[in-house]
Amino acid sequence: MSPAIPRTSPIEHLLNGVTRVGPRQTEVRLASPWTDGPPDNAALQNLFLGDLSSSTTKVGVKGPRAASFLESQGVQLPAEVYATVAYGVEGLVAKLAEQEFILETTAKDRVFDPLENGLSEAPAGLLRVEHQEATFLLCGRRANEVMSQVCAIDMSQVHPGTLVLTRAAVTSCAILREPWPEVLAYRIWVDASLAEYLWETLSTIIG
Amino acid sequence: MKILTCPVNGPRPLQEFQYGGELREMPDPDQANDSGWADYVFHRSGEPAIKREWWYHLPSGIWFVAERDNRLDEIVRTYLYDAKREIGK
Amino acid sequence: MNQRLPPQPGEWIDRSQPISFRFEGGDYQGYCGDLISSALWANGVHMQGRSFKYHRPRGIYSLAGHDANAVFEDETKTNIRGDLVGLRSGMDLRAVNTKGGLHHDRLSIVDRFSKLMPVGFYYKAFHTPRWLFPHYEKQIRQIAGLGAIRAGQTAQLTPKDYGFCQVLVVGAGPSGLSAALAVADQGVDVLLVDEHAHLGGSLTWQSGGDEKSQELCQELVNLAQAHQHITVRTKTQVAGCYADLWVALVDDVRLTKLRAQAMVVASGVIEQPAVFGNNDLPGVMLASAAQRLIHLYAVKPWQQCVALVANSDGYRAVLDLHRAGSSVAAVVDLRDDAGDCRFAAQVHQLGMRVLMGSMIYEAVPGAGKRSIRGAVVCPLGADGRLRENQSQVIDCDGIAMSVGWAPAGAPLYQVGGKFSYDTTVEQLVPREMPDNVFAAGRVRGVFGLDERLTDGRRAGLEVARKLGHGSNELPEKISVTGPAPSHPYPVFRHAKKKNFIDLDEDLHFIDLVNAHQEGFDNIELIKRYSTVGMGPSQGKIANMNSVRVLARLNDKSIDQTGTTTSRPFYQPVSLEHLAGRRFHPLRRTPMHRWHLEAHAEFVHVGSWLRPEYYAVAGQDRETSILQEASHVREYAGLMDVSTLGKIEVAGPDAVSFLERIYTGRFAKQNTGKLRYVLACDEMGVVIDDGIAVRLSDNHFYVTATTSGAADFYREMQRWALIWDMDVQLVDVTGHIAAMNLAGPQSREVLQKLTSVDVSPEGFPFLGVRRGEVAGIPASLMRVGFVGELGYEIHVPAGHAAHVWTEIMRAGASSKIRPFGVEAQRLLRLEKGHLIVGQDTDALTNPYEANMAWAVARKKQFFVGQRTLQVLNERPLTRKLVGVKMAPGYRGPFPEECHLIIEQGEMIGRVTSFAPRSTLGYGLGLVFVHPDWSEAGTKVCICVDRGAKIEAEITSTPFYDPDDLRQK
Amino acid sequence: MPYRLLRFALQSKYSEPRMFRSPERLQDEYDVVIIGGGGHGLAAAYYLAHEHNITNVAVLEKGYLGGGGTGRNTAIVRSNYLTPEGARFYQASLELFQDLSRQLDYNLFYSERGHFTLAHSPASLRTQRWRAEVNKQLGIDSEMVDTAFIQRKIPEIDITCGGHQAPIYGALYHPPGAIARHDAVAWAYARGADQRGVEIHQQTAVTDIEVRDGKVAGVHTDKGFVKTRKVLSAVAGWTTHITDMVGIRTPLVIHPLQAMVSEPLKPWLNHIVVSASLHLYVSQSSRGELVAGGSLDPYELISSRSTLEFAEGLGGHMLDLFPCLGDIKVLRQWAGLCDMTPDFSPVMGTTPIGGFYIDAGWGTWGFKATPISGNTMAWTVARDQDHELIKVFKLSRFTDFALVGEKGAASVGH
Repeated sequence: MSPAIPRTSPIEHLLNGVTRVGPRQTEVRLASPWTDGPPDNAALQNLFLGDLSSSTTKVGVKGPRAASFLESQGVQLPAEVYATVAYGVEGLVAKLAEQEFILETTAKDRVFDPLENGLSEAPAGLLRVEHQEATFLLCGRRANEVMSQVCAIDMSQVHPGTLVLTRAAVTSCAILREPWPEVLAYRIWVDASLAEYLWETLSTIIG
Repeated sequence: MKILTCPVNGPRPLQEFQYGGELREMPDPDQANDSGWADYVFHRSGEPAIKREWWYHLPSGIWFVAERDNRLDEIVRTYLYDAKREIGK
Repeated sequence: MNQRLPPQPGEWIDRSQPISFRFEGGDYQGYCGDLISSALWANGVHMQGRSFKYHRPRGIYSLAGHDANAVFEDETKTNIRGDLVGLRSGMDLRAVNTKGGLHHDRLSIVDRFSKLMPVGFYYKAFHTPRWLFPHYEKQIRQIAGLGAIRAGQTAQLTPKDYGFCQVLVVGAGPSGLSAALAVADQGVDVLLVDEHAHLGGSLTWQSGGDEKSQELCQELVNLAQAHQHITVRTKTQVAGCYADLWVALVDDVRLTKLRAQAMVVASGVIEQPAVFGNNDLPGVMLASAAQRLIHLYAVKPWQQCVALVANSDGYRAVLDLHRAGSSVAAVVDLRDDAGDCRFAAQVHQLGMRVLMGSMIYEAVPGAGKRSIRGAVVCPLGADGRLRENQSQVIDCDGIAMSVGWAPAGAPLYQVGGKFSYDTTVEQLVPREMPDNVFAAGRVRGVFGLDERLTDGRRAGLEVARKLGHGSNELPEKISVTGPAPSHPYPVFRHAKKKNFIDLDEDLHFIDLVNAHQEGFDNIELIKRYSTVGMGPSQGKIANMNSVRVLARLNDKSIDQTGTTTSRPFYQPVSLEHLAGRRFHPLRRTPMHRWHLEAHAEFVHVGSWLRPEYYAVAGQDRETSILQEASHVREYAGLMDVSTLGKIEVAGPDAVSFLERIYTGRFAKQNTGKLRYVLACDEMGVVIDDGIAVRLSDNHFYVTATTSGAADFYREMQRWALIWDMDVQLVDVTGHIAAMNLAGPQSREVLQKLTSVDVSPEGFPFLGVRRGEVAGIPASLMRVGFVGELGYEIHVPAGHAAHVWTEIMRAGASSKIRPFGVEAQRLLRLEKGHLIVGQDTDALTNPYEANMAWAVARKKQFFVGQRTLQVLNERPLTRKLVGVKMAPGYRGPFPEECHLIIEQGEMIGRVTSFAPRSTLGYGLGLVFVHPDWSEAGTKVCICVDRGAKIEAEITSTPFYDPDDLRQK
Repeated sequence: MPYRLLRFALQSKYSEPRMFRSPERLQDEYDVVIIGGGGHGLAAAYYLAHEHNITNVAVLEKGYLGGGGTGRNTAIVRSNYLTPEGARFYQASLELFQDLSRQLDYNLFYSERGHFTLAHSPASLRTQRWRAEVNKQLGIDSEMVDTAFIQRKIPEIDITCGGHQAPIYGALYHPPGAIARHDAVAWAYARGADQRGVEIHQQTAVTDIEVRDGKVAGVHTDKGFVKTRKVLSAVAGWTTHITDMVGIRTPLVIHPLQAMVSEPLKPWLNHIVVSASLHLYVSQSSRGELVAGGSLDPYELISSRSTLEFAEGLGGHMLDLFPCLGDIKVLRQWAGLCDMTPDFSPVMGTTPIGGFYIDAGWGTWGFKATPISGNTMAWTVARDQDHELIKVFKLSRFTDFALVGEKGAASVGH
């Protein structure tokens, strides 16, 4: 059962402004170090780092019955490992392994509640997986310049909508190239305990 | 940096991986005598050759097997471990 | 004296941007685009540095980045290479490695005593008497070394990055340009890199006044720069090539780690010097250096020079010098016949004096060897020897040497390419290469301009085809032809004067002969003994001649003699470039912020930051720690244990899996109960411990130690595969935060925040409950690590800070306090609980650790079991037991890892110790020989400064032996 | 200027003799064949001839003298080991080293610099104290020092290590810690052995070892067969190659160990600095170069290739420790092979095969053991019985579950 109290972003204390990012309406919180107040669209198009951690929630489902369970809940699933499909208003479902999925959506979406209910009964072959990663958003046409300083993968070659499990600044994370036509954007999932480190690193690079 | 191909994640730079040592078949603990058991625990195969090794992809947490020439540092092939298949290889 | 020439076509200097700079106290002018060395030469400064060993004056030699004697320093940087670094406004430079400045270098006297210092002399002196060596070494160290570090400086973070390309073309000369264009025309993306500021390679400085070639150069450069499939990087060196074409590109700002799919190496050749007397003095330089001065920097090399040649490039250089107004007093050609060479023909037409079959015996030094004033020239006899008796002196202030080339083959060597010697060109050429690497142009012995263009195009098409583009029709590979651009042996003995092979290391011909005589007769040994090629330029203009010399000494071919391996880096790379931004990942718990505000002192545990204790103003560390501990004993304390490893184990095989992983049993463990778990490796060594919670029949939740968690989880995953078990494993360490609420008051505190029945009956010791705490779904566990009533509360990381603050608020009335790692270590010590990794070492087995109780006897299998069976047969050699000081003991206390000594024998070691405990006396754990492990035994601990103190072995726990308080 | 140099000035012709001859061909039989012309093999040959009067000895080297670990290590000598067995052994080696230049009349530039092993955590402080305490008991000069002491001795060091990682808590200080000119050690032993009649055969590879009824009978080489009853294998990284010839199983795994060297600098670093958690050890050679190495490469490999990751990592850690070195440049990187054992201790002495002696498991600590391993192995080969100092290092300890506790000091072994 997702609690009423909102999650605290692991980088709460580093944030100030709240803005809405380009094409989507998700609340994205900005880092203070390198911008004051919401950036205009030009800034978004150029280069921009935002935090979605407190405005999104995730849940994972793992086990032989994971797929059937989710489908029974009306969740449409991606076919390939690391592929993603849209979910809810502005969420997504990613396939992490043959028997493992992760769902992310914005907090105000309550679509998880029925899922959680189903999972809380902990039926055999079904394991609810806690997911508390931070979610960052790196976008703008110069995003790849930043990527090329932290990640050994050529992100420009990655198919939009595909999840890449790799390392950024020697830290394991999952990077999703958003399938947005409006702007080049990467969604970065990183372990909550490393969120502050990665955020600070990316911010310094952006300068 | 060398490229290693994870059976699931595809070709990746070596720094995304952790080496897990050579694949070794454990003798039946009840059958093995002490020195036989010690041989399994401590001794390793000798000459440079193409060996079956454990490798772990850190970001995704996947163990797999790489057949690698440990003299030329050339990876012959990589595949996911299958207990049933590996036995007696 | 100003030697700047009127504007030259295609010059690299920008005359609209004059630059003032200082050198050795003098003020000078140069231009943007100048190298430091070219600017100095333009100002008539020929002596630019002193040599490494003899402190002989040195000037420009290659002007191609291989001059290790024109090295400078300023206030912020050292070892600045004059022919690598561009001139910058305001530079205030000094030559490195002088005593008293470049002009009055007191160490120049060393040159006079060189006979005392033959090759390897330092292996044969200074070591007797032994006590004198440190004194000698001090002096030797002072004399050795180039620049001095700048202690005040702080390293910058550089923007190191990753790069990707389909084809990397190394070198933007005619071959490289032609190769790049050929590839790009097939629609393949090319990265074209060149170490120089401008494209064109040798065409930019080796024109010989040939307009056609210069037009061609411009044309190629324009095409390349305009091409949509070509990216150009200038002033970028290929510092090293590594496995799978992982290439280190280095420019002024950054190191780029480039992944290329294929590579064309058109890196050209490096001109090699001739070896004759005083061939090192300012004024003697490679012809290519003189040509670079003229064409790139518009500097007139000399007033009048002698050109020593053995190839057509030499005659071309003569024409360049002539045009630049450096009159050529004579052309000395080592060969008897210049062959069919149009440049030679032009030289003859100009009526210049040409001495065929001759050699320069020595350069005549000017005052202080700071310049030269002539060249002694001798004819060569049929035997190839100098006819010194027929020598003549030709006045000149410069000597240009053009006697041969060596491939700039570093990239090819580093990718595993093999070279062999080709006598048609008298040069090493690549023979074998990886199938995605290609060579073109002079690096493979192809010298003619048209041939290089064709060869480049061929290489381009080959690489394109390799990547599946273009046709299979390939132009035929050009085979190298003569006349040889290199002389097979441009090395001549000199009876008295030094004739240098390696200017970096001040090695002259006789040094190699002597080293060989002493048995260092293969290339690797002679290199190590004489240090040839070990200097800052890594032998780029020394190795080839040394190989030629050694081959002669051994009467072997060049191939039989072999070359030394070419290791990274091509040019020296700064630590700043290598380091980049220096990533240091740090893991923080969700309560980190709270800890900061509560004045926590943090300690690094693995990659985690943990509160060691919470500082109290005006109170020392030890007191604060003791207070935190006592507080837990009396009231309540809250500790952040989020860093513990947390692993979910679910599935039909969960029980049997855990039974194989841990030493204990789980089949009979009840749902909703937790157990202590201990894990060993196959050597029977204790590697980790924690608790296992049974959530349902097939679902467990286990914890692991903070620093061991990652490895332990990985091993679990592997064993699950090997044993082919039906279990799901999930590492939720970072996703779930945990806190330990402990102390007599903890029940009251928790009560206020949860609907879970926390009564002793409703929630007994070792019980586990699910429920909400402060509105957040949580797992609650009754644990006893610190020996008091206590609850471990596990909640989702994103809500942990909230829960933590709520507990602190609810606990205010119960005087709750946070406690850190140190207090916990004390509390557990009082309970006699060991810490894996502190009270155990890399060989400790459970029996030694007094943990036999945790090892299930009757059990089918667990990791380490078979080894433990063997060890269990053996008598114990050590045992972990408690130790305590007499109450009221005053005096020095043992520290952790102090030894227990009996009759001079080391019979034990303190593994944990607390001088102050909540029990009022010092206590700890020790490993001790079994004979001394009986409770009540008095042992003698050797503390700092050798003092011996007495302590008493005792049973554990020290505190609450019957475990009543945690129940 | 010592008088010894005058002779060079006085002689008209350079009269220095060959340091080691290169014999035309192998003889039919030798009393002892030593495989490996590195420091260990040559030292063993020297002591066989010098102390045991066994001179009919051939050293077979497939490459050139000192071309393996001897010429690739970072030349550090110390004896502050964790276990009494280890510390005694290396102390004996250090004492031989201290007088070796004189004994071999060859200046090995043995330079006592003082050796710091930095501790970056309370845990590693404990381990260092453990070592210090054991060392003191054995009369080895070794003690714990605080950060103030470190800062005083090495003013350029940044105790906070840049502030983004664990700082320096203190260090184990070992005043006798030294560096030496590594190649010269091999050459000096080679000359000493040669002078005493030992034959050194370079470019001679062993292709097989003849064993009859459990005893060594001879050695096959690419230059023919030679009879011998005693074979000493001193080939470090190539040991598994040799042991397979006689069918002996070992616990050895081979990892490359990389190092790099900077441009020559005026003297500033007068100590040897080792940091396990920064994977770094560095000293300044008498030529002025900074010689630095890191931790073992992370996977098994019997090849001495270089990697960029190593240079990047070491560069970063150098600057974490010495922020003032930003513009200092690296000239060259290289690698050597380390034959690692599970307990970080060597494998030495007699083996189940009669007349086959092993000197291996040198991991990252081979150079500093050169004199004592040569000395004790010579003793062992001469008497066909394990020398007291090396009994604990017998290969059989891995079948008797009797490992040496050196790994307890789980720090870089340099």
